[in-house]
Amino acid sequence: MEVTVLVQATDKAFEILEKARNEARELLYSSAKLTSEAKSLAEKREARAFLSGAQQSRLAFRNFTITFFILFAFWILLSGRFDLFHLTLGIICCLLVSYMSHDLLFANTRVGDIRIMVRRFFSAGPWFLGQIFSANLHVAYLALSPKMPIDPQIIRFTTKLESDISWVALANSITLTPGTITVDIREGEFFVHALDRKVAYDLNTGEMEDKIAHVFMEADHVYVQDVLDVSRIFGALK
Amino acid sequence: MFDFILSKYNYWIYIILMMIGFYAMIGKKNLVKKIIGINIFQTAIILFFVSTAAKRGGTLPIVEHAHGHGIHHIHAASYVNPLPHVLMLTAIVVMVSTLGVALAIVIAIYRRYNTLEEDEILEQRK
Amino acid sequence: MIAAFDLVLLLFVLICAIAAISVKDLLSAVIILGAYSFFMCLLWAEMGAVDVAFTEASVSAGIGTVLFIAAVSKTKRRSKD
Amino acid sequence: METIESIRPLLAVLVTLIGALLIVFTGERHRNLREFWTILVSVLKFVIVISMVPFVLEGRVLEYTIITLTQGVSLQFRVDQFGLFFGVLASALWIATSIYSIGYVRGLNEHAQTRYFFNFALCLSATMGIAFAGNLLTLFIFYEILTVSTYPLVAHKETEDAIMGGRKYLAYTLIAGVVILFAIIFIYTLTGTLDFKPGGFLLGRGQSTTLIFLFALLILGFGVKAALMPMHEWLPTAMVAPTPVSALLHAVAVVKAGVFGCLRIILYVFGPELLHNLDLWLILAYFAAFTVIVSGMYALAQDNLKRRLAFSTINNLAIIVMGAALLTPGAITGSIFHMGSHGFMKITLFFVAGAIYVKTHKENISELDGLGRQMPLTMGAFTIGAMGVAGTPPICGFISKWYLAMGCLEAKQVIFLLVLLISALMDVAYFFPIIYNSFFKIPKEAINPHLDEAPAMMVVPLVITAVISLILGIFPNAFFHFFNLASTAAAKILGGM
Amino acid sequence: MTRVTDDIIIRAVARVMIPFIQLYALYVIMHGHHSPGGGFQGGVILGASFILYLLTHGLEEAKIRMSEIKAGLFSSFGVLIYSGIGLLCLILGSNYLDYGKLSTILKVVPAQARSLGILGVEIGVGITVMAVMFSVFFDISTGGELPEDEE
Amino acid sequence: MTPQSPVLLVVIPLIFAFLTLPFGWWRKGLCYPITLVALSLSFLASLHTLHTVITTGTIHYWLGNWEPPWGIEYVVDHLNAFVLVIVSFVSLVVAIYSKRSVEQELPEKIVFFYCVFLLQVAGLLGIVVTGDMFNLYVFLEIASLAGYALIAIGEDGAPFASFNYLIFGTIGACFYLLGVGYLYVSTGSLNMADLFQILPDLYQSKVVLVAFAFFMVGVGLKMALFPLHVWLPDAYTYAPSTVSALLAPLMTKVGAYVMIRIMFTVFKPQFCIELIPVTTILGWMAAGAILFGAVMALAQTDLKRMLAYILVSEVGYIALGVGLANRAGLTGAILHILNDSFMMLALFLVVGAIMYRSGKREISQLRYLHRRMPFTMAAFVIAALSVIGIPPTCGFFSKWYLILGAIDASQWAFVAVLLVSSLLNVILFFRVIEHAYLEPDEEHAGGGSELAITIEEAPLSMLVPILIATAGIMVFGVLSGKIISTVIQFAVPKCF
Amino acid sequence: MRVLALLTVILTGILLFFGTQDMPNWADPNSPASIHVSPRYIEKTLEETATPNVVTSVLADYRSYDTLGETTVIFTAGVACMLILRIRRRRRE
Repeated sequence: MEVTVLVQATDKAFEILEKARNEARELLYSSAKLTSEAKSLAEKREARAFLSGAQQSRLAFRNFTITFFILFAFWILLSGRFDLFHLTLGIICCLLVSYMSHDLLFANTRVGDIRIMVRRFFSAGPWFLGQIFSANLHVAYLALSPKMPIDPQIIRFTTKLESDISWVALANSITLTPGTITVDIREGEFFVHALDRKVAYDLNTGEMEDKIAHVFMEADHVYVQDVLDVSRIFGALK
Repeated sequence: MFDFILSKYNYWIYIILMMIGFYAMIGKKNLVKKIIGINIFQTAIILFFVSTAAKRGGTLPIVEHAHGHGIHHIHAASYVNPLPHVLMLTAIVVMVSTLGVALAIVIAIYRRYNTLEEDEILEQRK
Repeated sequence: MIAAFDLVLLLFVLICAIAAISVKDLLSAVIILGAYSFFMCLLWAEMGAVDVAFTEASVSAGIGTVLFIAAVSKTKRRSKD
Repeated sequence: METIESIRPLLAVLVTLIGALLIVFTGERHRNLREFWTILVSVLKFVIVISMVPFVLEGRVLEYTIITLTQGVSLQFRVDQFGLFFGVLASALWIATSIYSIGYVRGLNEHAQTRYFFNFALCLSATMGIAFAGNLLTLFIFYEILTVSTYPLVAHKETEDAIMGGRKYLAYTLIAGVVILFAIIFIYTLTGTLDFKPGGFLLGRGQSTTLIFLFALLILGFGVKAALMPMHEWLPTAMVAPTPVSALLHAVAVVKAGVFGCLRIILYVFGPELLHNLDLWLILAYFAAFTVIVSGMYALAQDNLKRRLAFSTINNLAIIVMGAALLTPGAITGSIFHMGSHGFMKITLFFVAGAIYVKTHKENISELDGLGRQMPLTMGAFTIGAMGVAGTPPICGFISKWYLAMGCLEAKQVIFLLVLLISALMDVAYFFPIIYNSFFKIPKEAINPHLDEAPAMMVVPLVITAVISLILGIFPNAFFHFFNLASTAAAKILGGM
Repeated sequence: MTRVTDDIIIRAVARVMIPFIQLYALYVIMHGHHSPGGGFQGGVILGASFILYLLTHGLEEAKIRMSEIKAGLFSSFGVLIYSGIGLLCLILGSNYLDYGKLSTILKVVPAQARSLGILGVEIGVGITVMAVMFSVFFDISTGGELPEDEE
Repeated sequence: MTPQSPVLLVVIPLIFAFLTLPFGWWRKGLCYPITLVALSLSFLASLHTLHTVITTGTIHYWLGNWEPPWGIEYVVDHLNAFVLVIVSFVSLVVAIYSKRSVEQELPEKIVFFYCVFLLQVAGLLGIVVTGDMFNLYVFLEIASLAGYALIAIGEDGAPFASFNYLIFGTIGACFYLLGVGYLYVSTGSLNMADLFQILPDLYQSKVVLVAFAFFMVGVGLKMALFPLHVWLPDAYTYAPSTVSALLAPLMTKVGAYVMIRIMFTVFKPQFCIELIPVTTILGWMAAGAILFGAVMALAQTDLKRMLAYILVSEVGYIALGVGLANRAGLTGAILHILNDSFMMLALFLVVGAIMYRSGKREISQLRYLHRRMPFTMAAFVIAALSVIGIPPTCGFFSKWYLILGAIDASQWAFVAVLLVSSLLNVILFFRVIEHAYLEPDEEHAGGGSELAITIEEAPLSMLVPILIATAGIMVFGVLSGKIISTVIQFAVPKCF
Repeated sequence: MRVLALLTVILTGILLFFGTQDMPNWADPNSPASIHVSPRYIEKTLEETATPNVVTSVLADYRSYDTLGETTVIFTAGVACMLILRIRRRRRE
């Protein structure tokens, strides 16, 4: 008897909680939605005004062609048929997809010279592998030592990286390295869960961040000249 | 007897699956659970159909190009039966369509009664 | 060997089915249903019905689950049975 | 027997149907036009029906098949002597009734007059269909139409009583309809045909128990409308209807249709020979005789004039059935002729009741004292009608009763003769006081001593019907060749034996 | 379900993946003749790519790419292709959906015409399925409530 | 050269349904004419089909030009063609009617409504015309899905009613699919004619028996036969009036058609009569349906709900005719498919019109209606008389054949049920008619109120379909002999 | 209610079990399903439709009408969802 009462009470409590939570969430959502959507739209508008006319279409065309070639390579990989018919189909499909989502692949990344980026990516590869390897060893040591000297903590830092694609690259690299996991990114602020203090220190040196910045051509700020007419941007900014 | 079981046990498991789905459809009170039941029931039927297509020693029903002389050497027995597969593709489509419509109706119900429990809805309707 | 694989898959499917209808949290039930569909599609692929398996994987385990989650998040998550 | 393909029977049915539609579409706004349609149609119909009389008297049969309904059974009209007799009767009385209705409805300023006239026309259309039906199914179809179209008339007043009366009417007649339907289908499965044939077509088909069962069902079914005794309950209740409707119910359409149906069953489906073989005729006759006596007693006990007339009707209808059941030439002639004579007499009586109601709003017999002085024409007509019903010469009731009595003797059944006589005595007993009181008794409260008749539209028809019943008593073949039709019909039926 | 996710990782990854998913979907449609797959599976995947975009980028942005009205039009367009091909065969003087008759206008042997007919039909199926999957998800996740100023 | 009309009559509504969305997006007002055009074309095609069938016999149409057991085949015989004409005509009438009622009830959903409406009709036609078991399932699902959606947009309780319908409908469809599966396992074929050839050797097989049982239950669910009718009353009560008017006459009838098709042209009649006593069971279920429907209808105060229960009872008549399993009974059943379609059409259209004009549907609220809507109520009375079985309305004739069949089969209990049910119907309908026509005395004292209540007849686009349906009731009654001799007698399987 | 449901389910199950007794053995290459209609699809698909994937050729050619129906089912589902759910929010006056 009492048990059932208890159960009912809990159920009720749950319901109430749920309701409250839903309401709160609704409220939050609506506000968050408004602000974030408004913000992103505003940014977009700004960007459009920023790069008006020929600039924009040049950029779009460039994105389009790059996307097309990447996709076509992918198609050939998938298809494995090289007769005229299937290749034509492939070209049509790739054109279609490029048309549909050419702005996705390179959206709000400041597109640097893709060749440089690719080269740097591959050259940074071994370093990452080394990092991962050493981190592996460390974690293995932590796990195998009888005392298990772990000291879990969440660290927070603000990155200097600017584009979201590089944020994601950083976050994934952190996660990929054993011992650390990126929990969340908020407005350039990283929340990382680390297994012990040493790992956290390693992270805090910012070496990885630098590497990523290098790969995405953010550290050297040369990309602006690569792509855009600087004087015009400055003029617009003024 | 053992042979019998061995050759039929598949069917029995499908039947049990069907019955689980069927029970969820008519015995459960939550509407989403009922839809889950529909899903299970239909998948079990599809499983039954697909298993009728199976042939011992049969491979995927994709006929290889055997250049020049290939066409005459195709033996039906070496490929599994494609017809049930075709039928079941249609059945899966039907399944997902039903699912979509059912969920839409569920949302419409929730909009009105603010609950998904059958008994509560019935009480409100009185 | 194959028969054993078959049997194991069938067992999984059964367990998932029973779990899906008996779990009280609808979101979990839906996820379990996704797993059920996935095992099902393995089973079919194993029987040579690749097309059907492919469809099932994309439909039931993919879109179906997404639709379910959308609906559940739009309504109530807890169920009484 | 010569058969002529002729569209006339169909026209006779259709003309009223079209009239009904015209009435509806004319509606409440143009009353005079609407009433004009009613009268025009009734006269037209009468002309069409009368135009068939010469052919039929020569022994020919007019036939018209509309459409095949099912294998071996068509929607078919066939006009023989008996049918034509009923047709002439109904169409002739309709003229009187429609004129009278106009007076009655206007006199009382009734509601829903369009509905009233519409249903009236529909009713007559159905009656005509019944009269000319060539087979059982056609008969049944029109029979059901009649039932349904009469219902709004019965419930016309829309009071609690009227609605109850309507329900009762509907319940009785539709249950009867279901019973008949069953029997008809059964007969169809037995024989594969449903066409009427003088002398019956069931002879030699089916086992005797089945046939007895069927006969019982059919008589039960049609007996409801003919108000044979255990099934008569609806008729007095239906008296809540407006008087012309009661007149229609009792003298023209409904109950006559019931009796007509009974006679068709007895004479044209089963036939004398089969009934003799199965010994059914005697049972039926006893059954009818029972009704005669009991309904007479009931009639004596009524104070409401229309109710008394109702029981009198039951009484007379039972006499008709009894006559037909005796299966002798005289009895059949008498009973067919009695249908006609009773029609004219009883409609007169009802018209009188209606006229009294319109004028004085009195319904009970005890209130009629001294009315004869106020409404001499009306009460005079009543006297003729009442005496006719009792069988006084030279009114037409005498002739029919005479032939019936002859029939009893031919059948060597004195007991039925006795029943006839007793019923005549009862007629006298329940009508004579009314006549006496209205003319000679001094009323308790003062009433208008001057001449003050009902509207002419009402008085004229009732006088005419009274006069006709008088004339028919003297010249049975006047106007309509009623007697000829009846006797040739009887001859043909028994000739088919 | 349809608001913008806060999670930057998911958004970015989705953005990178969507073109590939779409291409894969088209591949599945086009190569239905030779490998498992076909219009239906491809269409589902294509639809899923749009759903993914909707989930990660929110309603407003997704509408630029694929709105519910577009989805409706696409869905009828796809089936129209299918039934139109059938009708074309009928107009060419054969039975409904008899692709063999298409050889008269495609100038190939009937078997090849049938193959091309299958391809055309699969494309139709793909378009419809894609559009419908998107629109069903759209309706369910938004509860069908359209913004006010939409016509 | 085979005639193309069998496929066109399905494909035309389909294509127009697909066109409805773009056109409706462009101009909302176009949907209604598009629907009308599609359904009229479809109706013409079905008439042409019927004509061809009558003059040249059964049509075999190979879709995609593949010969039958491999491809899908359309087989149109007398039974098919007859039902096709009914379905396309009834839906055309409902489409004409729908304009005002949809504009009033669902102003925001006109485009989608007409699209689904056309799909529904195409689904029903597709079920009827096909000669392939699985193709039937596909079209069954089209019709069902469209039906769920159409019902769900009704008034307050509609979504829940529709959900229940969905559950039962899906069970029905799944059972049907299982039946197909079982038959496929034991024969390897999906074509009805092919199955008819193969099956007799397998009648002893348990697989076939179970398949048959599942077909029966599945179809029974779809046609709402008595113990399986639970979804029906709610669904048809809450659905929008146009939808009730479309589904009530057609959905159950098409179910009945499928039942006849499976029992007598996929399986041999002797299988369902002698080998297993299906027809007997069906007969008793039908008898139960007739009585139960009528009695439940008596208990209702809501007019539309009452009609829904009457529909249950009417389905019983058809099933009873099938259950009698003799020539007259089956003739009655097939004739009743026609008659009942028109009766239910007229009744539901009338209720829709009443609701459109006055918003009322409780029986006790119908007072004065015969003055406000004289033609509508006249139509109601005629339809009511037909349901009761008063000649010369068409309802009488199907009852005639049913009773004939019952007597032929010496099933006296069924005869009694048929007779009693028509009495129950009398009570049912005259209760309504009394309320609508007869008013308490005091309210019209003096008869002066005749013109006080103005006529508010339903708009012409609603009135004309009502009158068409009513005219149909009368005309089919008179022409029943003709219909039977030209179509139905060939539709009844040869061996009876 | 629940007991009734269980009873129904068990009854149906028993019926289905009953049916399996006469079923061809699992994966039997000589079952009727494998020898009656389907062999032609496999043997003739290249010759008649030039499509190696038999499932595709059956789906979109031999039984293409079914597939049209299937696509229509999908389309119906889409429109049905729109029909059921779409309500335009009232414009604020």
